[in-house]
Amino acid sequence: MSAATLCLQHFAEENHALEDYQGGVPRWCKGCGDNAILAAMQRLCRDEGLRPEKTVFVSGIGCSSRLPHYMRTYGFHGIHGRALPIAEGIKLARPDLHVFVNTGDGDCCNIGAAHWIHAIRYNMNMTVLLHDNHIYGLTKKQASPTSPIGTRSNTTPRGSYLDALSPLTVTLGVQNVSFVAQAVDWIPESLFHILTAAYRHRGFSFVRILQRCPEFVGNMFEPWVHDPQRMLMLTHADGIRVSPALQKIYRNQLPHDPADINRAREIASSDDPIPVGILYRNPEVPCYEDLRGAGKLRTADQVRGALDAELDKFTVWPQ
Amino acid sequence: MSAATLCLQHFAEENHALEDYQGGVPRWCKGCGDNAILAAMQRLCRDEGLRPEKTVFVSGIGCSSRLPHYMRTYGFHGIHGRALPIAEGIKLARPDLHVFVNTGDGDCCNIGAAHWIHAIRYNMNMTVLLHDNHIYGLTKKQASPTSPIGTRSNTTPRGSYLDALSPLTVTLGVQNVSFVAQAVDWIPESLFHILTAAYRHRGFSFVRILQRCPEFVGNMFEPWVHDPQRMLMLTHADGIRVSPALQKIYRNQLPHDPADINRAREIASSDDPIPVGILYRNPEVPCYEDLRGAGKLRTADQVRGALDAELDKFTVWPQ
Amino acid sequence: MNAVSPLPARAHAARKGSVAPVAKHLQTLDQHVIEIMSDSGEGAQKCGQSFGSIAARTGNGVWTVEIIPAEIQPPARSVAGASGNRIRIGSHQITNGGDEADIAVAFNEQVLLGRVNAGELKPGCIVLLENMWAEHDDAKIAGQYAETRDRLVAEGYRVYEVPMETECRALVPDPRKGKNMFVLGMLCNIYSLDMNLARDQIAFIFGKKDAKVISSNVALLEAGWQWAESNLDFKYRVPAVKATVPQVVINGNTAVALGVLASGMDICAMYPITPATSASHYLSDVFERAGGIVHQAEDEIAACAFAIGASYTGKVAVTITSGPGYSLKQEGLGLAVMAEIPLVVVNVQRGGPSTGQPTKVEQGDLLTVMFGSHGDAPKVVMAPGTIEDCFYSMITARRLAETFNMVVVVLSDASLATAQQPFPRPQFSTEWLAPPVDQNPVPDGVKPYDWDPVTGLSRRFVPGQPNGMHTLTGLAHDRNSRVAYDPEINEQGMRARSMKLATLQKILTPPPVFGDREGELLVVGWGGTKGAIEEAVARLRGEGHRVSSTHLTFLQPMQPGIGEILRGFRQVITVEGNWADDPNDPLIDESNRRYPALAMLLRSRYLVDVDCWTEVRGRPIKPGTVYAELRGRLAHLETSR
Amino acid sequence: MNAVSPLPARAHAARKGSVAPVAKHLQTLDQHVIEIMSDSGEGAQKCGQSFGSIAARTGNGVWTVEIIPAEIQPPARSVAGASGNRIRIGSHQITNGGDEADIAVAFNEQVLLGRVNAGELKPGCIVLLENMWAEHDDAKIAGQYAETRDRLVAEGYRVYEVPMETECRALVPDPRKGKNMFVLGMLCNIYSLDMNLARDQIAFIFGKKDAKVISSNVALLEAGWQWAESNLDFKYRVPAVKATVPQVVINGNTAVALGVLASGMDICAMYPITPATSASHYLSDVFERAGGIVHQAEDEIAACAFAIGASYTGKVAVTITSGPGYSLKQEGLGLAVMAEIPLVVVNVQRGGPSTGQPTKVEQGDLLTVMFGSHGDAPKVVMAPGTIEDCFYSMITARRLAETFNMVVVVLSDASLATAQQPFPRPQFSTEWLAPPVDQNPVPDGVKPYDWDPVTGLSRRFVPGQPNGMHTLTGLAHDRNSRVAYDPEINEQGMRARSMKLATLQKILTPPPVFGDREGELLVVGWGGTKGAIEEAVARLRGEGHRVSSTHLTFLQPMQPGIGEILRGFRQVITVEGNWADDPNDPLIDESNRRYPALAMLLRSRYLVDVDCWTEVRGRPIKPGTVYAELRGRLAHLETSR
Ligand SMILES: Cc1ncc(C[n+]2csc(CCOP(=O)(O)OP(=O)(O)O)c2C)c(N)n1
Ligand SMILES: Cc1ncc(C[n+]2csc(CCOP(=O)(O)OP(=O)(O)O)c2C)c(N)n1
Ligand code: SF4
Ligand code: SF4
Ligand SMILES: [Mg+2]
Ligand SMILES: [Mg+2]
Repeated sequence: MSAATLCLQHFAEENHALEDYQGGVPRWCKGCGDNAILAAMQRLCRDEGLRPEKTVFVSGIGCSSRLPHYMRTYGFHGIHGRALPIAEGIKLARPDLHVFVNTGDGDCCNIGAAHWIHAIRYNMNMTVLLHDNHIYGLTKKQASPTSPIGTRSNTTPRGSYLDALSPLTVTLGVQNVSFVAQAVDWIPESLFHILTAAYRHRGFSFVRILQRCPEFVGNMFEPWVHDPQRMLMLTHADGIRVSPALQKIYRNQLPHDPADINRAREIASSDDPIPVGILYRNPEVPCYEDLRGAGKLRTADQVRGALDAELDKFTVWPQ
Repeated sequence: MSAATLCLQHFAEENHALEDYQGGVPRWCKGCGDNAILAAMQRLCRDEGLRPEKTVFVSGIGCSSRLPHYMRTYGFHGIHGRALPIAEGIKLARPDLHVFVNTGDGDCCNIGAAHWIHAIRYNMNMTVLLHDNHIYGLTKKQASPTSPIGTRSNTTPRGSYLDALSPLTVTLGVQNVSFVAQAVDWIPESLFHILTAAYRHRGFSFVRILQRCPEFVGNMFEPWVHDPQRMLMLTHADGIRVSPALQKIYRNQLPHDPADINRAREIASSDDPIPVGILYRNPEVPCYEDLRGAGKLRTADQVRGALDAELDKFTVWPQ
Repeated sequence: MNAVSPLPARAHAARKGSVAPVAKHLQTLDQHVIEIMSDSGEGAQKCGQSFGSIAARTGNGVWTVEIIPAEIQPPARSVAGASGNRIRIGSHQITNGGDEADIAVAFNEQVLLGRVNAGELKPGCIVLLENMWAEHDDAKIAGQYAETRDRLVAEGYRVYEVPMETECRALVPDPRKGKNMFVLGMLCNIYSLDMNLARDQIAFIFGKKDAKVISSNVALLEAGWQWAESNLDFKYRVPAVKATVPQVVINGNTAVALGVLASGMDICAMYPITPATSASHYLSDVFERAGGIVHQAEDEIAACAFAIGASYTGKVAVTITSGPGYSLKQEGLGLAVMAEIPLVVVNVQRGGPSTGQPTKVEQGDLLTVMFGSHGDAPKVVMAPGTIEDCFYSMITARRLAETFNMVVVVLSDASLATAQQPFPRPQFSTEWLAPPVDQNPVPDGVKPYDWDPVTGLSRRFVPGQPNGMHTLTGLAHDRNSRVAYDPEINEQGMRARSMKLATLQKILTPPPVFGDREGELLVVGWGGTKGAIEEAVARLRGEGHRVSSTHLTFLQPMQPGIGEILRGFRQVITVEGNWADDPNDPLIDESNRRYPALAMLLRSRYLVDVDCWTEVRGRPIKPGTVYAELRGRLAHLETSR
Repeated sequence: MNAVSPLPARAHAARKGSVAPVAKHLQTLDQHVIEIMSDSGEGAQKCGQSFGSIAARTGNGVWTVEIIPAEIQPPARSVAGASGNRIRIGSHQITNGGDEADIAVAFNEQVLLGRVNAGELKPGCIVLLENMWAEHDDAKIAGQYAETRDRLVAEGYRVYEVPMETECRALVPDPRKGKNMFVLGMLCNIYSLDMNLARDQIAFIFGKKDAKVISSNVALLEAGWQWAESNLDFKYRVPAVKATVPQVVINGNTAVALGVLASGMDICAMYPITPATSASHYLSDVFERAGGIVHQAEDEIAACAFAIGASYTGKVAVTITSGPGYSLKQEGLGLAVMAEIPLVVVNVQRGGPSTGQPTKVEQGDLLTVMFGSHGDAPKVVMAPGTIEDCFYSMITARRLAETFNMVVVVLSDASLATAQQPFPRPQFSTEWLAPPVDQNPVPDGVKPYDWDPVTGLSRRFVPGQPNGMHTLTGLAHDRNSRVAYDPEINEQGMRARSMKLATLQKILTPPPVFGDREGELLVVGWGGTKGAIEEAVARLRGEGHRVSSTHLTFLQPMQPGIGEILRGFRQVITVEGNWADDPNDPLIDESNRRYPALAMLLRSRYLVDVDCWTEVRGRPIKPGTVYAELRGRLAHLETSR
C-alpha cells in the first residue's frame, strides 16, 4: 500500500475536534453575524466528520467572503462575484471534494447574479451560504440589491429607491432548483440544522442566511431579533427539526412540505414574518457533475488512444 | 419659434407609413422568425405613431440583435449581453425617447443574465423582446440556456445536459416585475397585439417570443406550429384581444387574470401547451427613471449654485 | 478552344458527349493558387478541402483557407455570399495562402465578382465558370451573367464557361449537390493528380454513407475529369515529393483542440465566440472519449473562473476564446496570476476593436494579453506561427503553466484557425502529460508560497493533500498565503511573480534567423504571418538581397539573443497584422506615431529604431505584399548605402 | 521637563491642575510632519483634518493623508488598527505627505507601534502618548504600555506621556469622545496657531449640533492648549503667508466629484470599489441638487454600459472605478471607442494585481488603460498630479471626450484620493459646460461617421435629431454606420480613430520642465508622485545638483516636445509607483528586465535609454526616498563624467 493510501486511510479514521477546523482569528466586527455562521460551519464539519484536506470553502469578495481564511480547510478567496463558477470548476474537476461557497448579497445577487442563476441550473453538489446582511459591508455601506427600500447608505443618502430583491423567489424561479432554505444568524441551533440539511442534500443547496451587520445597519433585523413571533418556523416531517426548546420560543409555525414549489414561492414572497427552514427540496434533480461523468480516471493510454484515433482520420500519407 | 421647435412640431403632426421604419434589407435566413418580429415592430411603430427620431432600438449581439439595423429609427447594436444596461443609460438620460430592446436567449439569459435580473428590478419604461430561438444562431449552433434537454449542437454533440431555463419563471421571480408576456413568431397577429400591450405598459415590459431558427433547429417548434391545439391562448378582459379569426384556430384557451402572480408563475412553469398572452401585469410598480427624477432640466445656474454651495463648505480662506 | 472569347466553351456545352481531343499545354509549376466559390451550401468547401487532401497525399505542399461569408445564410448569387476554399499547392512545403489566385472556379458569376472586387484574382487568371445562368429563365439573371462574363473577358481574364449543371444532370437528379465533385474531377485533371487517390478521398469523406452515394460521386468526379480532358486546352503538373513520414492535414483550431487532448489537460471551459469556437466544437466531440470535458459556461467570465477553479485542484485547465471574450477575462486572469494558479488561455484573434470583424484576420491582441489586467500581472505569451505550432504550443503551454504556476496565453488568429496544412503526424509521448495530481501529505514547514529567492518559483499544493490546508487569495499575501499589506511582503510577492518570467527566459533559446545573421534588412514577425514573411524573404534572397527574418514564438518573456540579431542589420522592421500610424500621414511624426505591438516592445527593450509595416485588411497578409514592401525598402537601403 | 525619561510627564499628570510654567524652546520651522493615531472611531481623523484646516486658514501649506486600517472594525489597541491622519504643514506650498513624521500623537501605544514598525516615524521623533494605560486594571495592558514606552525611549524617541483621559474626564463624561479636541488644542499650542481659528473650526464641524456640543468641545480644545502650554518644553512656529485668493481644502476624490459636477456631466454610473467609491459617495450626496444622478449599477460592466448608453444620447457620462472594476470594463470601453461615443472613465488606482491591496497606493494601471481592450482601441489617458488637477482634469476630460468623441481615462490613485491640500477656489465658468444637446435636424447628406480625412474627427448625431437616424454598432462600419467588412473601410475606420489622438497631440503643449532644461539627470513622472519628485529635485538643485524633472499630464497622446527634453540630459529615469525588475537581481539582464509603464513608453517612443526607480510598497513615495535615490545616481554621474 502506498504511503498516500495509508495516509488517506489514517485520516479517514480520525475523529476531528472543532479546533481542527479553526483557522485564522476572525477579523469581523463585534456582533457581526458572520461569526455565528462560521461557528455553525465548524460544527457542521466536525459533526459530519469532513476531512479538512478534502474540504474547500470558496468565496468571492466581501466581509462574508473572508470566512475561508478562518477555516482550517482548503480555501479559495476569489474575486468579487465569481465564487460560484470557481466552485463549479473545483467540483467538476474533483467531485471527491466537499465544496462550500460563502457569498454576500452584493457578491451573489449583484455582480454575481448571472453565475447564481446558472449555478442553480447546473445543480452541482455544493452548499452555498448567502450571507445576506442587506448591505455592502466591506466597502463600507452601500445599498445592496437586498437592502429594503429606503435604506440610507453612502450611495443612497436619501434612501434606496427600489424594493429589495428576494434571493429566495429568484432562486425558486430557476429550472433545476433543488434545495432552497432560509436561516438567520441569531438562532444558531436552527442555522446549524438548516446547514446540515443543506450539506446532506445532494445537489446545489442554497441557504440564504439573514446576517446582522451591526457596523453599518445595526437596526436592520432588530425587530425580528427581539420579537420571536415575527419569525415563522417552517415545519414538516421532511423539513428540519425544530427542537422543543426552540418551539417554545418560536411559536409561530407553519407546516410546509418542501416538495411543494408553488407554496414555496408564495412563502418566499413575504418577508414579514421571516420564514425559517427548508422552502424547497427536490432530491431527484440530477447533478451536472454526474451528467458530465466528472471524476473519471484518465490514463495515458486513453489519451494516446483518443489522439491516435483522431490523427488516423487526418493522416494523409501514408494512410 | 426656433427652427428646432418648428421642426419638432412638424414631425409631431406627421403620419408615418411602414416604409418610414424600414431600414437596411434584413439579412436573416429564409424562414427566420426574426422577420416576423421585425414586421410586427414596424407595424407597431407606425400604428402607435412613434417618431423615428425619438425611437431607439437597442440590442446586444446575435442574429436577433441585428434588428436595429433594419429599422429606420435610431439604433444601438451593442455588445454581447449588455443591451439592457445600455438601454437603461439611454432611458435615464433621455426619458423622452421610446426605447426597445432586442436580445437573444444567449444574449439575455446567459451572458446578460445579471443585467436581465436587475433590469426587471429597475422597471424602467422600455419594451424588451427576447428572441428566443433556443439556440445560438449567429455563432452557428451552440446550446443556449433555453435549449431543451437533449438538444444536439456543436458544443453538445451528444445532446445538451440540462433542462431548459424558463425566461418566464425567472422573470416572474424578481421583485418589481411589472409586465411579462409570451408570444410566438408564427402567429403574427397575436405577436403584434402582445407587443402593442407591452409597449403601452408603462414599465419594463418583457416579452418572450418563441422564434424559429430554421437554419439550425428547424424542428424545434414544428409540433406546435402544426398543431394549434398545442397552443394555449391566455384570455382575459385585462389581457390581449384574441381576434375571432384566431379564436377559431386556437381553440385551446385559458382565462387568466394578469394581476395574479401566483397563477402566472404556475402557467409559466409549463411549456406544453405553449401559453401565449400576458402572464403578468402590474401597472403600479414605479419606474426607476421617475424615482430618480430623470430628465430634469439642468441649467448653468443650477450647476454654478450647487458647485458654489459645496465650495463654500471647503473654503478655508477667506471664508 | 479560344480562352479569350467565352463562346467556344458554350459551343462545347452544346456538343455534349462529343469528346474531340483538345490540344493541351502541359506546364510544370512550382506552386499555384486555386479558388473555388459557390453559394453557401453548394459544397465548394468540401471540394476544396478534398482537392487539398489529394494534393497532400500526392506529396505536394498544400495550404487551404476557408472563404466564409459574413452572414449565416447570405442570399443566393450575392457578391457578399461567396463561400468556398482557396487552395494553394506547391512542389515544396507551402506555408501560407499565397497571393492572388491563378485559377478561380465559380458556381455563379456573382460569388466570383466578390473575389474579383476584393482583388483576390491574379490579372489574367483562369476562370472556370458555371454557364447554366446564361440561359436562365429570369432574364435579369441571364443578363447579369452575360455582363459579368463579358466584363471579365474584357478585363483579360481567361474565362472558360463550364456546363456543370448540364453535365451533372446526366448523372444525378439534383446537380446542385453534385457539382462540387464534378469540379474536383476537373481539378484532378488540370493538375494531373492520380484519380485513384481522388476515389479514395471520396470513399473517405462519404465513408459513413452507403456505397451508392460513393459510386454516384465517383461518377461525377470522373465526368469532371473527362470534361476537362476533352475541353480544356491547358494542364499542369506540380511536382511532388512524397513525405517520408506520415502527414496529417488539419486546421489550426483542430490542432489546438488535439493539442489540448495530447497535453493531458482534461477540462476546457469556454463560451462560444468566432473564430475560436470551432476548436471547442471539435473538442466537445472528441474529448469525452478520453475522459475530458468541455464546459460551455454562461459567459467568458464564468468560463475563466471555472477553469481557474478546475486548475486549482491539481491539473491545468484551458479556456478558449477570442478578443471580446479575452477582454472579459482580464479580471479573472489577474486572480490566476496573483494566486499563481496555472492556466492555459487560447485567444484566437479576430478583427477588433469591439465586435469588429468577427470572422476576419488580425493580430490586434498582443498588448491586450500582456498588459490588460490591472496591476502587474506577468503571464507567459506564446504565438504559434504554423498549424503544427498550434498543436505543440498547447503541450508546451500546459507544461509551462504547471512548472511556473503561471497563466500561459497562446495567441492564435483567424488565419491559422481555418487554414489547413500537412505536417508530420505527432507521435504521442507520455511526457506530454503531467504527473498525476499529488495527494500526498505536505511535509511540515512547507509553505504554499515558498518563493525561491532567485527564481520566484514555489511548489503549490492542492486540495486533498493532508497538511497543506491554506486559503488562497487574490489579495496581497505572504508565504503562508495569509493576507498581508506589509510593504516588504508586497514587494516580495511582486518580485517572485516577475522573476518567474526571467527564469523562463533563461531556459529559452534565441529565435532562429531565416537567412543570414547580418544584412541590410531584418524582418521580425510573430504569429500567423510566419509563412508569408519567410516566403517573401526567401524570394528576395533568391534575387540576391541581403534580407533575413526572425519569427518570435515567445512574446513574453522574449527569447534571449534578439538584441544581437537586431544589431546585425542596417534596418529592422516588424511585419504585423495590426494598426500602426503611417509616418506619411499629415499629422504624424515621431512624437505621436503609434507603433504596432511588437515594434513597440522591441524598440523599448533594445532601443533599436525598429520600423514597421502593418496591414488591417481583415485577411491574411500575402507574401507578395510583403515582398513588394521589402523590395521597396531594400531598394532605398541599397541606394542610400 | 525631561523628554528622554517618561517619568516627569507622569509626574505632571499627578500634579494635575498645577500650571507651573515650563521653559519653552520656540523653534521656527520650514515644514513639519505630524501623525495622530487612534483606534478607529476615536476621532483622530477629525482631529487631524481640523488641524490641517486651521493651518490652511493660517496660510500654511498643508497636506493631509488618512491612515486607514485594513479592516472595518479592527480590534482595539491593535498594531494593524491604526486609524488617523498624517498632516504635513509648511511655510510654503506643500505638495505631498513628506517623509517620516516629526511628531506622533497616539491614543494608545499599540497603534503607535504600527507606525513605528512601518518605519513612518523619524528617528528621535517626538511622541505624545496617552498615559491612561500605564495604570490599567488589566496588568497585561499596563505591561504592554510600559514595555512599548520603554522600548521607544530606549530607541531614542522623545516620549511625552500625556494624561489625556484624566484631563478630559474633568470636562466631559466620556473622554473617549473628546480626546481628539484635546489633542487639537495641544497641537494648536505646539504650532502657535491662532485659537480663534480653532474655535471657528469647531463651530464649523459641529455646526449642525447644538451650542452645548460646541462649547464642550471648545473647552476640551482649550484644556489641551493649556496642558501643552504648561507641560511641554517645546513650541514651534511655521511661518505662514496668507493666500491672496480664496482657498479650498478637499481631497482628491472630492475634487473628482466636484469636477464632475462642474464639468456639466450629469450621469455617473458606478459600482462600489475602494478607493474610488468615496468620490461617488460624495456625488450621491450633492449631485441630485444640480439635477445629476449617480446610478449604482449591478456591476462594473453594467455601470460602463449604462454610462455608454447615457453618453450616446447626447451628453457625456462618467463612470468611476478602480483597477479590478476597470479590468471588467475593458470590453465595454472597446465598444465606446469603436462607436466613437464620448465617455469619461476615472480609475482611482489601488495596489494590484487582482484584489491586491485595496486601500493602498500604486500606479499599476497605466498600460492596462492604454492597451487592455482587445484590438486597437485608442483612448485619451490623463493623470492628475495634484488635488487641484483632480478637479480640473474632469472638466478637461469631459470636453476632450466630447470634442473628439473619445473615451478619456483619468488615472488618479489612492494617494490622491484621500489626501487634502488647499488650492485656489475654482471660479465656475459656463464654458466648463457642454452646449445643450443638439436636437436639430441633421442636414441632408451628413453621415454619422463623416471622418475628416486629416483629423479623423466627425460630428456625431444623437437620438431626437430628425434625419439623423442610423444604427450605431461595435462592428466594423462605414461612414453611414453600416456594417462593413471591406478592407478599405476597416482601414479607414482604424485610421480615423487613431488620427484623433494625433490631432489632440498637436494642440497639446510640451510639459513644463521643473528646473533647467539641461543637466545631468532628468526625472520623469506621472500622476500622484508629482509633489514628492519635485520636492526631491528642488532639494538637490538647492544643493547644486544639475537635476530636473518633468511630469506628464497626458500619457496618451504624449505631449509634444518630450524627446527634446529627454535629450537635454545625460541620464533619464522615471520614478513610478509600479513594478520594475531590479537590474541587480541575479537573473535580470537587459534582455529580460521588465520596465515600468512610463519608462517602457518613453524608451519605445524616443529610443532613449530611460532607466527607472520604482516602489510598490503600498504607500505614497516619499520625497526623501526619491532624494536619496537621485543623489546616489547624481554622485555616480558626477564622478563618471
Ligand atoms: C470587481 C470588483 N468590484 C468591486 C469590488 C469592491 N467590493 C468588494 S466587496 C464588495 C461588496 C460587498 O458586499 P457583499 O457582497 O454584500 O458582502 P459583505 O461585505 O456585505 O459581506 C465590493 C463592491 C471588488 N473587490 N471587485
Ligand atoms: C463577449 C462576447 N462573447 C461571445 C460573442 C460571440 N457571440 C455572438 S452572438 C452569440 C450568441 C448568440 O445567441 P443568441 O443570443 O441566442 O442570439 P441569436 O443569434 O440566436 O439570435 C455569441 C456567443 C461575442 N460577440 N462577444
Ligand atoms: S462591516 Fe458588517 S458585515 Fe462587515 S464585519 Fe463588520 S459587522 Fe460584519
Ligand atoms: S441562423 Fe437562425 S436565428 Fe440566425 S438568421 Fe438564420 S434562422 Fe434566423
Ligand atoms: Mg452584504
Ligand atoms: Mg438564440
